[in-house]
Amino acid sequence: MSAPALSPAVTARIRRYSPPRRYLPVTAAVALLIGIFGAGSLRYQGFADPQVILNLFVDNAFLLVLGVGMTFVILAGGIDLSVGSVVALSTMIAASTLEAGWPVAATVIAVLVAGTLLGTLMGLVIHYFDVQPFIATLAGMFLARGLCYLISVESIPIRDPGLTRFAQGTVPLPGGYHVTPSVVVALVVFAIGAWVLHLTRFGRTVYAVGGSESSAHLMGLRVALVKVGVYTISGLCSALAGLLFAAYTLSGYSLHAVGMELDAIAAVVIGGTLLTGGRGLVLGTMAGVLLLGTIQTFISFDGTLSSWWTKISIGVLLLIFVVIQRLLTRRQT
Amino acid sequence: MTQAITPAPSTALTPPVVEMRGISIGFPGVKALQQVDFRLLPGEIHALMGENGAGKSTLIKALTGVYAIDEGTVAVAGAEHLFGSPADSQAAGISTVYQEVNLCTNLTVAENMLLGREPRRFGRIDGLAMKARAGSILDRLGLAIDPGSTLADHPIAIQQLVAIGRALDLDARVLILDEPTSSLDADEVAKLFAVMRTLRGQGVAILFVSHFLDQVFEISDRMTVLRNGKLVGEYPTGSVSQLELVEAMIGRELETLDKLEQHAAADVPQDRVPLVKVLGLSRRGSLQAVDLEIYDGQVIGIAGLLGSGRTELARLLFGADTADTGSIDVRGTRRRFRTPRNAIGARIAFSSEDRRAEGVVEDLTVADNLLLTLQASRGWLRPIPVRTRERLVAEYIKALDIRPPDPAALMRNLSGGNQQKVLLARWLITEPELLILDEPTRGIDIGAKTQIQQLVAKLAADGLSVVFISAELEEVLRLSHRVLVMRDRAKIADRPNDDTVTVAAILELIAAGGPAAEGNPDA
Amino acid sequence: GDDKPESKAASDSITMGFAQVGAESGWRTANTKSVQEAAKTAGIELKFSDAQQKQENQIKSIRSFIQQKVDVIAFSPVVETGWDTVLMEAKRANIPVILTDRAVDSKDTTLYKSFLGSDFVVEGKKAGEWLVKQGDAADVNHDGSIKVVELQGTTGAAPAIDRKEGFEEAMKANPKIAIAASQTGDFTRDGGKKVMESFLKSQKDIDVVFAHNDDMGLGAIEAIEAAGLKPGKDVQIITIDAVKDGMTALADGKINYIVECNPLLGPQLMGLAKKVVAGEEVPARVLTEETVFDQAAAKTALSARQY
Amino acid sequence: MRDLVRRPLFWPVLALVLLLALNAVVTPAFLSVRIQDGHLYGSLIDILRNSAPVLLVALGMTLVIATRGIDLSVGAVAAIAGAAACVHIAGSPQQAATSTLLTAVAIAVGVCLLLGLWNGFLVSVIGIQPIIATLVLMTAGRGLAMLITDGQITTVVSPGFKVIGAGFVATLPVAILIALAVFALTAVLARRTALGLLIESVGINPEASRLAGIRARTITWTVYVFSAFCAGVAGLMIASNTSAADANNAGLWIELDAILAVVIGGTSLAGGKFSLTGTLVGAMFIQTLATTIPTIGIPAEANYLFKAVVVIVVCLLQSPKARAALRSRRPRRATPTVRTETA
Ligand SMILES: Nc1ncnc2c1ncn2[C@@H]1O[C@H](COP(=O)(O)OP(=O)(O)OP(=O)(O)O)[C@@H](O)[C@H]1O
Ligand SMILES: Nc1ncnc2c1ncn2[C@@H]1O[C@H](COP(=O)(O)OP(=O)(O)OP(=O)(O)O)[C@@H](O)[C@H]1O
Ligand SMILES: [Mg+2]
Ligand SMILES: [Mg+2]
Repeated sequence: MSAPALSPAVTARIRRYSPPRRYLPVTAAVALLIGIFGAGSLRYQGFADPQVILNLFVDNAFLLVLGVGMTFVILAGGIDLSVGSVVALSTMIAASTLEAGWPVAATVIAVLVAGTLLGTLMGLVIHYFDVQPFIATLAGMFLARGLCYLISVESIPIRDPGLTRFAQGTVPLPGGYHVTPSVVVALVVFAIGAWVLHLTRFGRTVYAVGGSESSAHLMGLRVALVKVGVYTISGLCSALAGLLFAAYTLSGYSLHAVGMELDAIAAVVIGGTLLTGGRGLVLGTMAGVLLLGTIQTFISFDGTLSSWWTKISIGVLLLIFVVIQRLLTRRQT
Repeated sequence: MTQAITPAPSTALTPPVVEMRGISIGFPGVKALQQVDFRLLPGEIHALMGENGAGKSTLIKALTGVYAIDEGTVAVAGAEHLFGSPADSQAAGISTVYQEVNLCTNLTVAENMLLGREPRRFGRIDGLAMKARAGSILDRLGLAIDPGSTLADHPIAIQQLVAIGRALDLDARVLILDEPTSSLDADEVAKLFAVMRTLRGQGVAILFVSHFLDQVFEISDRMTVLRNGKLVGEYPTGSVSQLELVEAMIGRELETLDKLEQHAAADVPQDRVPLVKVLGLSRRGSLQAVDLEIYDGQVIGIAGLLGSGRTELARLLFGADTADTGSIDVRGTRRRFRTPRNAIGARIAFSSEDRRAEGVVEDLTVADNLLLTLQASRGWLRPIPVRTRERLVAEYIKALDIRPPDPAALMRNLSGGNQQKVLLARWLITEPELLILDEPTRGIDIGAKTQIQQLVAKLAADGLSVVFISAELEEVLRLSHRVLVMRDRAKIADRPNDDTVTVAAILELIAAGGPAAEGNPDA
Repeated sequence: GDDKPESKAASDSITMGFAQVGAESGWRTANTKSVQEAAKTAGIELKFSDAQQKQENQIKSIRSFIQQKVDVIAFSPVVETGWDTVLMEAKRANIPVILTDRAVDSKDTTLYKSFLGSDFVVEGKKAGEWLVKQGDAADVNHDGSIKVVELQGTTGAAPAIDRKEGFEEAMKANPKIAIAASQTGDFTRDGGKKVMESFLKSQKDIDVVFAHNDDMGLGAIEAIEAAGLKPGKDVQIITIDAVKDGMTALADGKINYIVECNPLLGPQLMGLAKKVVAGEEVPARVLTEETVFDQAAAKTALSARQY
Repeated sequence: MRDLVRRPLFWPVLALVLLLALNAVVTPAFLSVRIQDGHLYGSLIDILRNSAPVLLVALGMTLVIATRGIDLSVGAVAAIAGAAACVHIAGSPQQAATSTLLTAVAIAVGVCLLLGLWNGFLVSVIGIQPIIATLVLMTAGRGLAMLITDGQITTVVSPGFKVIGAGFVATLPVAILIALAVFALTAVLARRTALGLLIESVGINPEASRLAGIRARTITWTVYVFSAFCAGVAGLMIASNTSAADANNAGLWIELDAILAVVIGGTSLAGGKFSLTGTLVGAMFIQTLATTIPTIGIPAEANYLFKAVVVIVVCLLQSPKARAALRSRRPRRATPTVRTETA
């Protein structure tokens, strides 16, 4: 049953094609981001500086990587609460192995393998034993945090020249601006994530499983591969984000990244991905990460808020984002 | 047991492509299949027949690896197989459309048809090729929809066709269609049959389940009949009459179908206040202004093709969607239906065409499902007393012959037809004055269908008004006092169901003025 | 908020960026208040940012301070490690940095001008020394050994580690003293109470509670009272911080000894900042003025406490 | 025996019993309960009393989860309740007076109901995903609590207030009595009226429920209000327990414990069927676990590991699939390989 030559009706249909509604939330998030930046520039001097935007990437590279992994998981209808702890564990492994004199390459491999393994393990438990993702990954979260403490309860500095150079290096951009190598890594991860999710069969299956797991199963899709796969990817991304975080803070610490899983989840959802799965884009996650970063930038440019007003403002800004987005994407029909 | 018909001698010319022997499957409390044998030959269309709950879908799921088999063997092309999952059976060349449309409504039409087999270029999915391939499948089915549109935006009938499209795209040697025609209209069915015949010509073995006997006799070569999970027999289609087949299915004589009295159309007392009077009801993009009057005890049949706006009209009447313009008067008082609750308060009931998404509450029991609406209208503070509960549940399980007759059974474990009966009962329990039935007989076996039709007639005779929507024109005509014909989301005719109104006349009406299914007034 | 745009009209007005850890305890909010008020009095424009206990947030705000070209940056690091990169950026931008309350663990001491704060190890040591000095008076139940249970701060936090270390070091002077159990109470009253409850049941004859802060000590008091014992008498309690509630309990005889950890760093910080901006030399380590309180001292000091 | 093992609550209860047994072995006095000063005293009583806040929050959470939602804001709401009550008491001229206590409790509960209305509004009217809608309050709520207390831990001297969390009535801890009363109230509301059925229906298939005439929106809204109410009462308990409002730490991460309790009790996060008894067992289990760690002397460094292992084991034991895999290597039974969910 191969496809015959295109009939006129088919070509007409292709031409009639218009971007479906599912791009709407992302569009809304991006529009909001632009709007908020406009507002910030009007209000605070120095806010409009392109370096401020670049710093959003510099300061949130790890969150972007984390968000990409989380996007896979959420799109497939799951959730991964372990990512924050895995970031902390990764910094601990990195710092302690480097302290023990391992070469950077070996450290990187060790961290990535550990994160990926943990992710796979959770995926296996979730798929084959039917344990709810929330619980399996919550256990993963405790486990990773516990392992951190076993390695050391104190923070460990990273003094390895290789990693230090990576951390403190800059990638100059025209106009005297710069980003860090971490940003490049994050953008590469982002691009790969977008490719896999939007342009490969694996990616399509992720959406299908998120839309309806039973349908995907009955359609003969490889549900097991996808369900275990997304947690593996998320584990890998968390480990990578952990490395970036280790570079960002040049240290390993058991208490790093407490609650970062919520940031990652929030970024993904603000970016328009449905928490129930099946709908969303990686680009949205980037918009979500940048939106969260912008809130922080906003507040630190203000500089007059006391601790509690900071928290309240974060909540209020978050609210404004989601409400506006919700209103923009409310079904027209 | 004496059979009216003798099974055909099992001298098949060609070796069967699928051979199942001694299949047994049990669910907690139900023996769904007992020692069933089944053969499917290459190049034949084989109908699997049986009442609701006879075990047809279970047999299909046993064959395709959805359920593990307790006992028995499955051989495909001579080699024994035990499929662990639908993916395995697909890999062995079996392509299946399951009864409850199993697609991902969050994805596009094209994606749904090609998931797992997307055309690729340089390792990436080739979007254009995908759309083209999907488009050509849609063309084969004569479906004029955008392959890039989201599946959720299409009514259930379109979704069913898309599911069939997906199965066609698989280059399979066995094609299984579990009630593919249940929500299709005559036109769509004809197109599907044409495709099926072509495939048969190419040597594909097709397993086909349908409750429409006419369709079965039109398309199938042989048939296998199941009853209560047991094999009754295997027959060449030509060798049995419809009546004999029905008796084989239900194990007794059928109360004849055409005993329903013809309704005199003229007995509507025009001077009385109508129960429901609708003026200019419309909704942007879905329905153009419709006027309608419904009197007590009247059955209004609505005829039309796929997407003609029948469901939309019903939803507006029920407040499931809100109308942009128009008014609804119930017994002379103006009502505004913002939510279904308003309509329920006005004693209007609505049984949706999309049983799975809008009807059943899968994880609740049959009893809870039965009483849901009654409970909702009583309010949470006044639970139905246990005794009343038990009485109502027992009464309606019996009245509608719901099987298994176990109030504590989970709704998700009922066969499709029995779920439909539960939903009907859910509404009848609330004693409505107007009952809107959108495709109530979809997926219902011939015995049950008769029961439901008789029920409608009886309810109408008792003074209940009914709006009856069905893809089966014969059914509409048999039951209604008035017939409303819709096309392109507008009412095009509204006339008493007298002798001049025939299936042919309605089809003509719909056809007049160009191709009905294509037109899209606000595209 | 105050939406006056940042103006550098008066070239002599100093802008300070202050990156606080968070508002995780009463001690911390007192510290924040002190900084904010001192800035006002000293005529320094304060850009305040709250990191909510996250190092990455603190790095971000320091980076944003650099972007905003403040004159001086002060911060209490969430952790000791990992500040080199951003401090280097500050150095490149010629913005001096002052650490408050907690140190950073960096080989390059030119990255900051001064560190103003107390020494947690010393605090622990002071607590231990007092216990040693008590001698057999601390053996409340006269069984010949002094059994201590320790309520640790948040696992891995610098004050928890250092106070434990200092205490254990001082404790060695008396072999009769032994820590029988040590658990984290997360620096909170509730945590202190719950851990103490289980200590009281799993350990017999507890003589002394050493709590890493007042709040856990106050929680322990509740637990001890609920068990029908008298805090301060049947079980002795040593804590660190000297916040108002702790001092009140001390004056009431429910706590036996408190080592002060002074949060009022504001005035000292502003003084340092002015000097640093003016280019004057400042000492690399400035200790906060701190004392210790026993029950008698608490009664007199209590009326004058402002936090 | 087989039937017993198949009971949904068998494994959580068994895990709870094992945990208690472990404690009893390590600390012989663990199981002893004696009367001291006219009230019951002992580790078991402590566990019960300390589990009261989690149980309360988990009760509200159970209903929220049953409607396919989740409420992350409970910890912050608890903090606000404690803050509001303590600030009112601390600011009143007669701290110890009963009228002060009553108004304080009324204020706290009132505020919480408002916060619940707010959450419910965001979820059911605006249509924001529950996790994000409640994340807003989770973040801002602690700020509000600190705003109320001005960032300080507010200590109160009110014997009446202390009773809520740490007092005794007829030898029994008041906290337990309150939690059990709310439990009983919830159970009656859910199972003696039709509320439970309607909630489950909305959680399983919201659209079908709406078409069946259920006020899906109102129900969703109500469960968030109820959840906030429970969180508020829990917050009062937490504050009363130490006679102080700690805006930062009161109820910190209690949402995770509560969700864990709900899930261990057998309620699925996918919504629908819920079990209040399960939640009760789950809450007990979590508190016993928390008590066990210091009692058996696990070093602070390892307590997360211990928790992780226990949670994994309990969840695996509960999973029918895992049990089937453990029991035998026979081919699968004729069960659908995946649950069919409504689109
Ligand atoms: N997953 C399940 N668990 C328990 N019982 C089931 C399950 N699936 C089907 N059954 C029961 O098995 C019997 C056969 O059902 P099946 O779906 O095969 O019927 P069917 O012939 O396809 O009917 P219909 O025409 O209504 O689709 C019915 O009694 C049904 O209630
Ligand atoms: N052939 C088609 N091509 C494009 N759109 C269609 C087609 N058929 C149905 N639709 C969609 O159906 C919607 C209206 O359908 P509605 O469900 O009201 O019709 P219906 O007459 O009840 O059909 P059904 O037989 O599915 O119940 C339209 O908005 C349109 O999107
Ligand atoms: Mg079937
Ligand atoms: Mg329809």
